[in-house]
Amino acid sequence: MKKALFQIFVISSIFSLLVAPCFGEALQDFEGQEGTIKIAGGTAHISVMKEAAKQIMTRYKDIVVTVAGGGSGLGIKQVGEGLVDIGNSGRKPKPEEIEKYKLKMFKWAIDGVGVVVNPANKVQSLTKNQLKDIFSGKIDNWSVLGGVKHAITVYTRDEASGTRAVFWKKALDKENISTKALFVPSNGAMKTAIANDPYAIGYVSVGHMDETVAPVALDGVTPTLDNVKSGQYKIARGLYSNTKSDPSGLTLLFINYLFSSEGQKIALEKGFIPVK
Amino acid sequence: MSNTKEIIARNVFFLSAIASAVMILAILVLMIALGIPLFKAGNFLAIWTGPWAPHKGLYGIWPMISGTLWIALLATALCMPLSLGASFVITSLGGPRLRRMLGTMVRFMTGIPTVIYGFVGIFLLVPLVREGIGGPGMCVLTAGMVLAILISPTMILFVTDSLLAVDLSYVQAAKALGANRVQRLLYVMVPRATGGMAAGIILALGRALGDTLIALMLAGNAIQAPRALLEPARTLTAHVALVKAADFDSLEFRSIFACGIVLYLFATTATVAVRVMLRKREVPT
Amino acid sequence: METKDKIIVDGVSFFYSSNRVIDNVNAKFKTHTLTAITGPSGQGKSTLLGMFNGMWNDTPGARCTGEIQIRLGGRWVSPLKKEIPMPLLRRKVAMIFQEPNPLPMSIAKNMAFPLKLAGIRDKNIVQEKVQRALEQSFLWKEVKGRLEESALNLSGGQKQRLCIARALVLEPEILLCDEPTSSLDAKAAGVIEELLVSLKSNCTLLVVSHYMDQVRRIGDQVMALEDQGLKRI
Amino acid sequence: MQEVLEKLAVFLSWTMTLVLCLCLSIFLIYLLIKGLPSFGAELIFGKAEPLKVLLGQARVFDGIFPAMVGTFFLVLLSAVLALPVGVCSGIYLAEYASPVMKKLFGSLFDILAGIPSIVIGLFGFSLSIFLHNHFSDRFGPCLLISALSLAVLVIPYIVRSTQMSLEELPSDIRRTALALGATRLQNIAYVLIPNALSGISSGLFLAIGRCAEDTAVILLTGVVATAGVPSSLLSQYEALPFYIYYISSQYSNPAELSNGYGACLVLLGICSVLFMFAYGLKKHLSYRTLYRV
Repeated sequence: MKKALFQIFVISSIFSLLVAPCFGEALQDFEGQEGTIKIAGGTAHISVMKEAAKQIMTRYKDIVVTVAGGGSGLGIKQVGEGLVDIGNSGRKPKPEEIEKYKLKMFKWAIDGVGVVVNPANKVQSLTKNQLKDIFSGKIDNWSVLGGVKHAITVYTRDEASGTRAVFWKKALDKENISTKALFVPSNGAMKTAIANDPYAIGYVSVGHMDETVAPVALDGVTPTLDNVKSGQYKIARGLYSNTKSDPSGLTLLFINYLFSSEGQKIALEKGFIPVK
Repeated sequence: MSNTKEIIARNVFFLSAIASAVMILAILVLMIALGIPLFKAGNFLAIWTGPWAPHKGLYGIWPMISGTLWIALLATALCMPLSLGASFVITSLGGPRLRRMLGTMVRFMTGIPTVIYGFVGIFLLVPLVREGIGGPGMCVLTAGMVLAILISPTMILFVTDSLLAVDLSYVQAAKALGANRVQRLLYVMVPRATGGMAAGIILALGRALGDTLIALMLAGNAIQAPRALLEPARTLTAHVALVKAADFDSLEFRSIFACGIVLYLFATTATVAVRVMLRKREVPT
Repeated sequence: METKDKIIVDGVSFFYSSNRVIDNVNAKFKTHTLTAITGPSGQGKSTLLGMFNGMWNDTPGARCTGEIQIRLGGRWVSPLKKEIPMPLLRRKVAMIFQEPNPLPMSIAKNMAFPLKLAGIRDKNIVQEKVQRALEQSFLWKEVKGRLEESALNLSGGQKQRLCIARALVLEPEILLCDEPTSSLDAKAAGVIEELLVSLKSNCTLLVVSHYMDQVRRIGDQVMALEDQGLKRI
Repeated sequence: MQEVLEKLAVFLSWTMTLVLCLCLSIFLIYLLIKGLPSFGAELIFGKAEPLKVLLGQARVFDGIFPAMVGTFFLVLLSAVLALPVGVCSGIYLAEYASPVMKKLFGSLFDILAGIPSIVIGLFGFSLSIFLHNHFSDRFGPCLLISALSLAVLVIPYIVRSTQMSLEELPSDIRRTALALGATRLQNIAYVLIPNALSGISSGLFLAIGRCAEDTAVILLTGVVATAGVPSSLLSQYEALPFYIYYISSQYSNPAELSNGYGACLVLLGICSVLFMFAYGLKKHLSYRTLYRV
């Protein structure tokens, strides 16, 4: 058994040497490392984190990367308490959080937060005031907005969500969200919920948008990657990976990987705007 | 020599029992201890009766208590006719083969994982309710219906057992007096099994109160106290599952211990009620 | 034959919960005799037997008053006062039940079981003791070739003889028999009767039975438990 | 009038039974239709080669293998933790406890059995935070904490099944060894426990089934969406029921959703086999273990 493993090791090392040039340098830095990287927090980040984890774990069998959601609040808190190595957040950590936990922030991509509805919905453009009225419950039927005659189902996120924090501040100007709003626990869940409910409205990370949901233009500006990049679409935010004081070891390698050309490529593929 | 062994064994057994029992108290004590910052922070009463609006500093769990009661009571109400009907068929009305088949079916149902009920609920029932009845689909009604099916084996097994536990001599006596199967069931078995049947209903209610996944997946988790069946609601259990993501030191997070305490009390009340009812049954009438 | 007293029962009453089952029983049983105890059912014959080997000592709700003295190995002990650990007492005061109760294992294992409990594991000793006990109970010839078979395959009479043999393997001084033949047919019962009588040379026997003729046939002394009291007849 | 009532009762009973059967059939048929197409090696191993995965040479990213392994370890660990404590407590209650103690402990275990699993999960979560803050940074929600919490969840089942199967042994069996000079402990070890084994194991099967299906406890105590095969007791892990929950709320493409249905079938298969085993061993005892009478 051991011998077989050794052979496989030798063969795979030779193989990896041969194909090494195809991989970026950052990934190669993991060579010979072992251990676990625990990641939790922002749910917008998950697709990128999972892909990065997959790249690393496929190549290096002694490294385990665990990825959990929970929301930005949880990410900041858990990394601060030392429960995880990297805590992601879809908002900038507050100054008191940074001070309390001695956080180091790494912003590796830009993202927007956009309103989405089911693709079957005819209403795909709203003004900011209409949006506020929908979320506060003042407008509660699509027919008011020229859509079908059916009650609007508002979906929102919990307090720990960075996406909610950004949306609430920049899109709703901190106005009330109706208590009748349905709660979903992540960006992924928001997208799934909207895709399955023809009368739904919600908000999701621009990186998560795909053909299963329809983006809603806000005051005439559609939330797309390009519009976020050009600055035309204002509800934008950074995607942060935070560590407690300066990262080291595997954690540092992982952060480096996110900023490497490959990591940035993953971010782009997953629908975000790389910082580099 | 063997005497010391005996004593050691006895103590091991005793300590195991003590250890498992201490768990129960430890759970309650821990929750109260961790909930203290919340109780101290503001109006004690407001925690139980106030609204949930964390950004305004309001951490009341009344919407969740109300949501829990709505969903659990609805589920129990829907489950009762189903379970009583099935129990009657299993104990008296059905033929021997049908009884056996139904018995197997009910036992099979006890083994169906909750999360699978939730999964099928989301993709099958939610759209049906949304299109057929209206509302957001994820609501008290949907969760209540699925929960009713989930708790039905509990109620059926328990009620069936209570009916079959009725002294056979009474049933024989009624038979000799010319009572048919239905009459024996309705006038002999049911009146003598009321205690056990009530206990079964409460037990099922207890399970409904304590279930997490169905409400979390199907009730929409809105933070208002529901006022109609088609409105979304959040249960205490779902609240715990959702808010565990919050900051540990925040009062928001502490509120889940208040939920835990309420759930603990609900469950204990149900358990005690069941025991009291069963004790009543033991007394010959 | 010795005629020394083996068991002395002095003013014993037995209560279960608040019911008096046995009231003020006095009796003496002599060494190497067979005392047959009879009486209507439900009068506590089995209960009485169980008091000699402490079967009731751990039963919640059961309570004895009075005194029982048993002479074991030349020393008087009292089972009610727990002067001796119950397992030790029961190894010397063996008991046979109405229903033969071999354990679900082989004949050999059943026979060796009491020795295992007593901590005797030497194979040669075990074998020797097992064979002797089986011979004493008229069973050796029938089972010597099938010791590894399950004891549950034996006939009713054989099972009961196995149980007697199993009790004898510890060389008890007293053998308590609770209706030992009532679950058997007449022929098997006859064998058991004969066996019990033959055991007088090894132990003192107390046999509870509700068959009057059987009682007369085998008993050196016959007693009846009636109206909660024990009378000699 | 009375006759009409009787007829009505019969009619309603049959209707309700029919409704129940119908609900269950729709549920199962729907699950089968949606789940069967995804059934196969790819459901479990994704695009990786099964043999390599089993030898630990390849990792699975798009199959349910890590979740299955996680659930397996979780269940195994919980059973190992709960079994000795549960059986010992059951023995104490059946063989040693005085009637007062029996009543006292009986009520306590009934209460424990009724506590919602999320509350026990919350307990486990708080415990892990406590350990983290006061003992070692290495603690946190993890496999061990989950297994511990699940053990607390199922201990009442094992206690009850042990206690009941010992108590229902006929006095014949109970006194056989005692009359042969067995000590109490010998009687328990050599005669009572072997004879009560089927009851105890039916309780164990129920407990394992419960561990395998519970989602609320692990939700709070360390299950995550991506972790691979767990490498140690202190690592986070994946589990089947959580996978199903996760997929239900955030599948990103039809293939993932279809995997979710497949996972449902796998979990349903595992749990119903375990429960049916339990009922097969001791039907009535299992009822009472689950729902007490």
